[in-house]
Amino acid sequence: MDFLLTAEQDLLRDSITRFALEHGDFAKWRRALPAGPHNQAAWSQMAELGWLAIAVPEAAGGLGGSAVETMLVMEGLGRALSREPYVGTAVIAPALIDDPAILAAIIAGETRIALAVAETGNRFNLAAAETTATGGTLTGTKSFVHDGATADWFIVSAQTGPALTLHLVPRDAPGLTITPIRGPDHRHHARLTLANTPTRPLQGGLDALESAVDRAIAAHLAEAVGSMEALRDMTLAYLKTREQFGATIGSFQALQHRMVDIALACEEARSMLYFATLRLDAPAPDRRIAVSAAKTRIGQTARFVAHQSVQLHGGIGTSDELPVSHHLKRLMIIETLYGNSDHHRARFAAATDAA
Amino acid sequence: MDFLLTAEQDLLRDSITRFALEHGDFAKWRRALPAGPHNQAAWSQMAELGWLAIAVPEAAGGLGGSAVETMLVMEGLGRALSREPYVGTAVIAPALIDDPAILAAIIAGETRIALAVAETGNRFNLAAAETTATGGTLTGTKSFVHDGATADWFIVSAQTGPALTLHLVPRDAPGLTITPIRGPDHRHHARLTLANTPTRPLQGGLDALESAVDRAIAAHLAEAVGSMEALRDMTLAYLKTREQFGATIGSFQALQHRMVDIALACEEARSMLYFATLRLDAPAPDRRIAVSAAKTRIGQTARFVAHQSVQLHGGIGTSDELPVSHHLKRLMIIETLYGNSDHHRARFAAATDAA
Amino acid sequence: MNLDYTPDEIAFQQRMRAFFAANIDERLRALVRTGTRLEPREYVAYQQLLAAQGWGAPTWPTEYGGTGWTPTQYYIFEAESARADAPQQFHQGLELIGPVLFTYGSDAQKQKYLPRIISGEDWWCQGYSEPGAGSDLASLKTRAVRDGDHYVVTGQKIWTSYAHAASHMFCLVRTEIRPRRQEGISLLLIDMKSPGIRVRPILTLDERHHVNEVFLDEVRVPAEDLVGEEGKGWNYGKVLLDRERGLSAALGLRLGQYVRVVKSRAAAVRLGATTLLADPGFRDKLAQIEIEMLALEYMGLRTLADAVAGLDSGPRASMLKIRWSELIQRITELWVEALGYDAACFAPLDDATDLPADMPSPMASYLHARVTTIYGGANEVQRNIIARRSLGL
Amino acid sequence: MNLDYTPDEIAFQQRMRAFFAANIDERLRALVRTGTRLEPREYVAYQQLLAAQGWGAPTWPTEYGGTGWTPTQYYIFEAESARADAPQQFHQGLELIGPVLFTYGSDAQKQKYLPRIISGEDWWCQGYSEPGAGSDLASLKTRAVRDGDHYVVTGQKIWTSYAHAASHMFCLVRTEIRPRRQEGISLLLIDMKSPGIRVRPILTLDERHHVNEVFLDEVRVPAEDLVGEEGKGWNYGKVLLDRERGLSAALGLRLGQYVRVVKSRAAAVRLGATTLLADPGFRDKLAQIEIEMLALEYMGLRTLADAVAGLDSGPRASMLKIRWSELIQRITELWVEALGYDAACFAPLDDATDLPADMPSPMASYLHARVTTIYGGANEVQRNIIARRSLGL
Repeated sequence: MDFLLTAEQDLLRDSITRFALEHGDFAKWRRALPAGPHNQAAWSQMAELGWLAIAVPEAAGGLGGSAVETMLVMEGLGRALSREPYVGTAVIAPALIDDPAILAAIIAGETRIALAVAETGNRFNLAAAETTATGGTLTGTKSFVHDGATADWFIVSAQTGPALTLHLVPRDAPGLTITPIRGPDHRHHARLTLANTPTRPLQGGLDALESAVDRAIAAHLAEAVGSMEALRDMTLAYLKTREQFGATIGSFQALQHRMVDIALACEEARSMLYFATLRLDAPAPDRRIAVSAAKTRIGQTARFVAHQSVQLHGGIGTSDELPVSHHLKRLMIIETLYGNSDHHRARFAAATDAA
Repeated sequence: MDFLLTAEQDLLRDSITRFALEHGDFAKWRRALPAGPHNQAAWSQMAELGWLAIAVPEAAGGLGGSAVETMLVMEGLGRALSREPYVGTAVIAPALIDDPAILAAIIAGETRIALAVAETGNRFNLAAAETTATGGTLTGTKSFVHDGATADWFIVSAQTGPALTLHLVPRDAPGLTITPIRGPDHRHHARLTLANTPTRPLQGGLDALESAVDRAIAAHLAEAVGSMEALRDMTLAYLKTREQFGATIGSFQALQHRMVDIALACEEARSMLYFATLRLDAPAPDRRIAVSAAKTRIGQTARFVAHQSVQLHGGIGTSDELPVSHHLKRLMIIETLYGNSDHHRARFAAATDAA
Repeated sequence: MNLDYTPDEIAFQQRMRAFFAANIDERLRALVRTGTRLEPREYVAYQQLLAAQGWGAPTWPTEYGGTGWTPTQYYIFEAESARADAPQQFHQGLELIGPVLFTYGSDAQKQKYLPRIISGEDWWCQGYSEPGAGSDLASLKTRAVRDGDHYVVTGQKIWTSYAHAASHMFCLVRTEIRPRRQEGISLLLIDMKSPGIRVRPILTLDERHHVNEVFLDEVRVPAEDLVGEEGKGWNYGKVLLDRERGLSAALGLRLGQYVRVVKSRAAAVRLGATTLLADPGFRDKLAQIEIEMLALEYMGLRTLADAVAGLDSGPRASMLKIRWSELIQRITELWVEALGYDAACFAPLDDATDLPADMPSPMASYLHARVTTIYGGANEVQRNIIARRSLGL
Repeated sequence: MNLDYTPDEIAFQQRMRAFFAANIDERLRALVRTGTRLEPREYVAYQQLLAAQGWGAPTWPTEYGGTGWTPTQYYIFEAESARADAPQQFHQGLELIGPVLFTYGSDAQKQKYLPRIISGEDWWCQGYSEPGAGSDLASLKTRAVRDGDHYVVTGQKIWTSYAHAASHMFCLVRTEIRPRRQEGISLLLIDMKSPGIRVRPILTLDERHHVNEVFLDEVRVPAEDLVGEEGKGWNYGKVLLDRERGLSAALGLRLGQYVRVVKSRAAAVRLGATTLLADPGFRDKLAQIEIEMLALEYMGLRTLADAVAGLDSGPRASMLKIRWSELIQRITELWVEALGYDAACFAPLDDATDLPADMPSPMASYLHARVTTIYGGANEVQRNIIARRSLGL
């Protein structure tokens, strides 16, 4: 039992740190917002560095890496507020797609893929799709597709008789309408309408989907922890420099204790992140317990850290001109993604009671 | 709309303050514990002062007072950690009993009465009794009777066919077994077993019981507020005198803010107390909303105030030798009595949704 | 003790209820209900509507054009306004500078400025906070130097609400350096069209523009626009703060609108065969907030009763501010939670139409609510004040 | 990164599991499960059981009679002990003074005292806190004056656990008044049978007797029972604290027993046609605590891994203490809540028999848990320490 990185993982982390420094400059980030969600140079660089190949099996030309490597990448992207569609493309897609051409395109940074499972009628329940797949076509509405506005492919869940089935739909498929939406996180999400859209069925069903989504959750939790630690660091630095009443505000005990609770929340979150990440390959019941416990607790601690970071920054924390509030907004989206804390606490309880 | 006391109520409050000063000395209180729960001198004095007659109708020789007077008495008793069975005898009994002889005995301080409604199978649900009344006798078990060990009469709820009925049972009734229990509040409660115990039916049913229990709840909430404010005052005084690290501990900002939150909790609790007390005569739906909202919030704030008062006192707060922990224990019993905060939040929601 | 209004107050209540029912259109109601901040022109139109009734200044004495209402009447007015989803009046002229002017201002200032606040012709903004002077307002650095019959003002203000729409600013400036920082501060009335004023918008986290930085570069202010005495501005400022808190009895009244909107939204969210509103966990969280709002309402009523009886409310106004801000944060947070993925819909791209009807109100309201524990004296500062003034710590 | 034990560790775990299964009887399990504090004789019996296996001092080096286990082995031992509802060893001799003696003690002290700690023959209590020196331990006033080959000790200690059962006390005393209050403090080993020692019981809020006041009136202590150097006692004390926190990786392991007992109790509470455990609101609260316990467990594992790797854990030990104490308070509170009215049954009167079987464990455990955020450095002090040492505030 240890939490040490291998030499290769250490190198990966260093490279992510450099990448985040290069692309994470906040002023540059903010200037780039009107140009859309993606930074093609960054995405190509990620391909070159092999990050898009981590979760692709070696047999398909990928690195066959572990969840730990994905975690390291996502921490860096979270810290830098990256808006690249890494999880959909490089975590979910390789878990559900085995088409060598598409996997090769993922590795090369030539395609972006989004998962379309959310519907108005199912809230966070993956098993209940009202979209139907019959006679080789899909019909239904997906109410929220993360990073969906710019995806080249969609992985769509649908009901085929009693079974949940998965389907691959290209962006230009007949009968597919994409309604793009900008999130508070400045990412470009989408709603989809499918009307007799031809489908290309994928192999797995609900089990495969749930497993892929658990991997996606763990990846987003790493993003959240990166974001929380960025907030912690900038808030601590602010407490040490901002002066009021003739002293740095970090000299006031009430704020010191709040800062300690922020640091403590980050420690809890990181501990839960390791728990979830290192249990992704465990049997489904154990995986559910770990992932849902982590999703719950990281959601709660992230909320606390983000709210208190804004509060401790005071007025300036509520402006659009500092990264603080942008981390808050991204963390609120991650909190909702694939089920909020309440949803996952209930999933945890059910999995625990069944164990 | 005002929260002012009448001249008579002002006098009543003064007299309660004097009474509490006289009987509330903690060292004396603690020395008296081995002698049992009651102070006969105090009880007689309460009778002489007319407090036991407040809720008895004028027609029956009582004062026909309002819930405000009951509230004033209970605040004082709460502050002084009084263990007299005021609520069962002087609040619940006059609401459910119309026998002139018993009412006269209540006024004279010659009888003590307890309400027996709790059962193992009904948790906090007044409407669901497993005790049955058939053929003029009662059979069943009451799992907790507040102040029951020393009561002369019990008001017992039972099922008669589809209806909930109320019955008066004297202490020495055949088939009645009283198992006395000491609470952490040093009061003497009881469990009752009734085996073919002859019954003397009372007039009202579930509606009357619910109304009487709401009055009892409001009275205990007044007791709780008295107790909370006593904790607030002794904790504030302690912060101003106790020195650590070369300063009074009240000079530390984190403790100051905690103390502010204690004071704020007391303000909320008192506001809710007025809400519940002044709505006792409203139509049942409004009364339920007010009483259950107050029971919920006062339960929560009481817990906070009691826990933090112990915490701010440090080691000495955890000893049996200071009133702090005794207030905590009494407040925990009040929190449970007639339904805890969770129960009443659900009752509040149901009443609100029905309104 | 009783919770009843007098017959006169009931008649007043009915009159207000009828007024709001007749005069607030559904478009405005919907804006208020969804927590949208109004545009200046909407505030002005609403102010004119009230002024036409003679209710332009509900808390002012009649001699200055106010209603002369009792605190209870004002409370009823606010309660009926909230009940009807009517907006709140923009308060900076009415509550923050108007009362200072009728208390400390010169006759000329009263005659010139007060009527135009009531009529909505003038729009006042508050020039208090500075980049280095937030919670610690007394450390403000904007300087005003006397030059003949003018003051020459140079400095920088920040978080100035609606400075871009304002005709005037009441502004704390330093006219003298004194060892006690609260001394040497003066209160000036500044015409926003004066040369040397530059307003820079600051977007807040909800991506809206309502606060600004205001740069003052040798702005010449006539000496007759000094309020009261030079160097005594801090005291007038404190009166403002006290008065702001005096209005706090009515603070909680507006929270009910969020409960209504959260309930209706949650009732529309399907959860298998049931709805989110019927989910015990969600209902519990909402009921908890409803109960705490009742506590706030009754704390407010006690404060109101003290105001009526002329009693000191102690720290209750600061406590109301603390609890109100915490509750508005929690209810808007629950609103966002109710929406699930729809909360992520913040802005349409292209010419999208098939989007949630309430986009982006819940998320914007939630984000904007983060400000409430910071402005008007951050909650940490409120706790300091209560500890010192009321608890003697 | 991995969460797996090595094959050797798995073998060790199986050995421990078999031992606890075979050697802890149901009566003792039941006491532990219900959170009952053990009597001294029960602690001693358990210590003798472990000592007979050679496991009397699981964290000590072999040269002093310890097991020489790795931190992971110790963690496994504790985990299996908790899993089997076995008690914890009484730690004041084993963890608070033993390590000081084998680090700083004289050879004579090591030979005299260490074996008798392991065997359970000696029982040590900790003489640190005083009425005026709680969180601020450095302000202690108990004086020791050198008189020939003795120290003469006069003063008062408080909150001394099991002083009434102890054979010895390790005691911080002031041997010199110095401007820096941490200097001039010495550590003495005191025989509790010495003339001049009086022990007064203090009942705690759970109505149990385990802490005491200890009055020392000119108690003569042989100079050979001074540990290390005169005036340097504060430093040894800090080592004790550091070590106490070093054990914190295993802190959370014992909380699982409360989850098990709360679940079984709540499953027995009828709620109409269902049970309290099946009530969504109750299950949510319990699940929330279970999840936070997992966070504590994994924070502990990270601390353990750092200990194995010889890395500094930063403030994580203080954080573990904070979270552990908060969680034990919440789980015992939920236990009391589960009981409903039965929680009010605290003591039988007369010869009552028909009473809840677990009376008064839940209430007593809940009440006793209030102490955990106060002792061993109140949580407020822990936060001060983290702010200063780790965050640089």
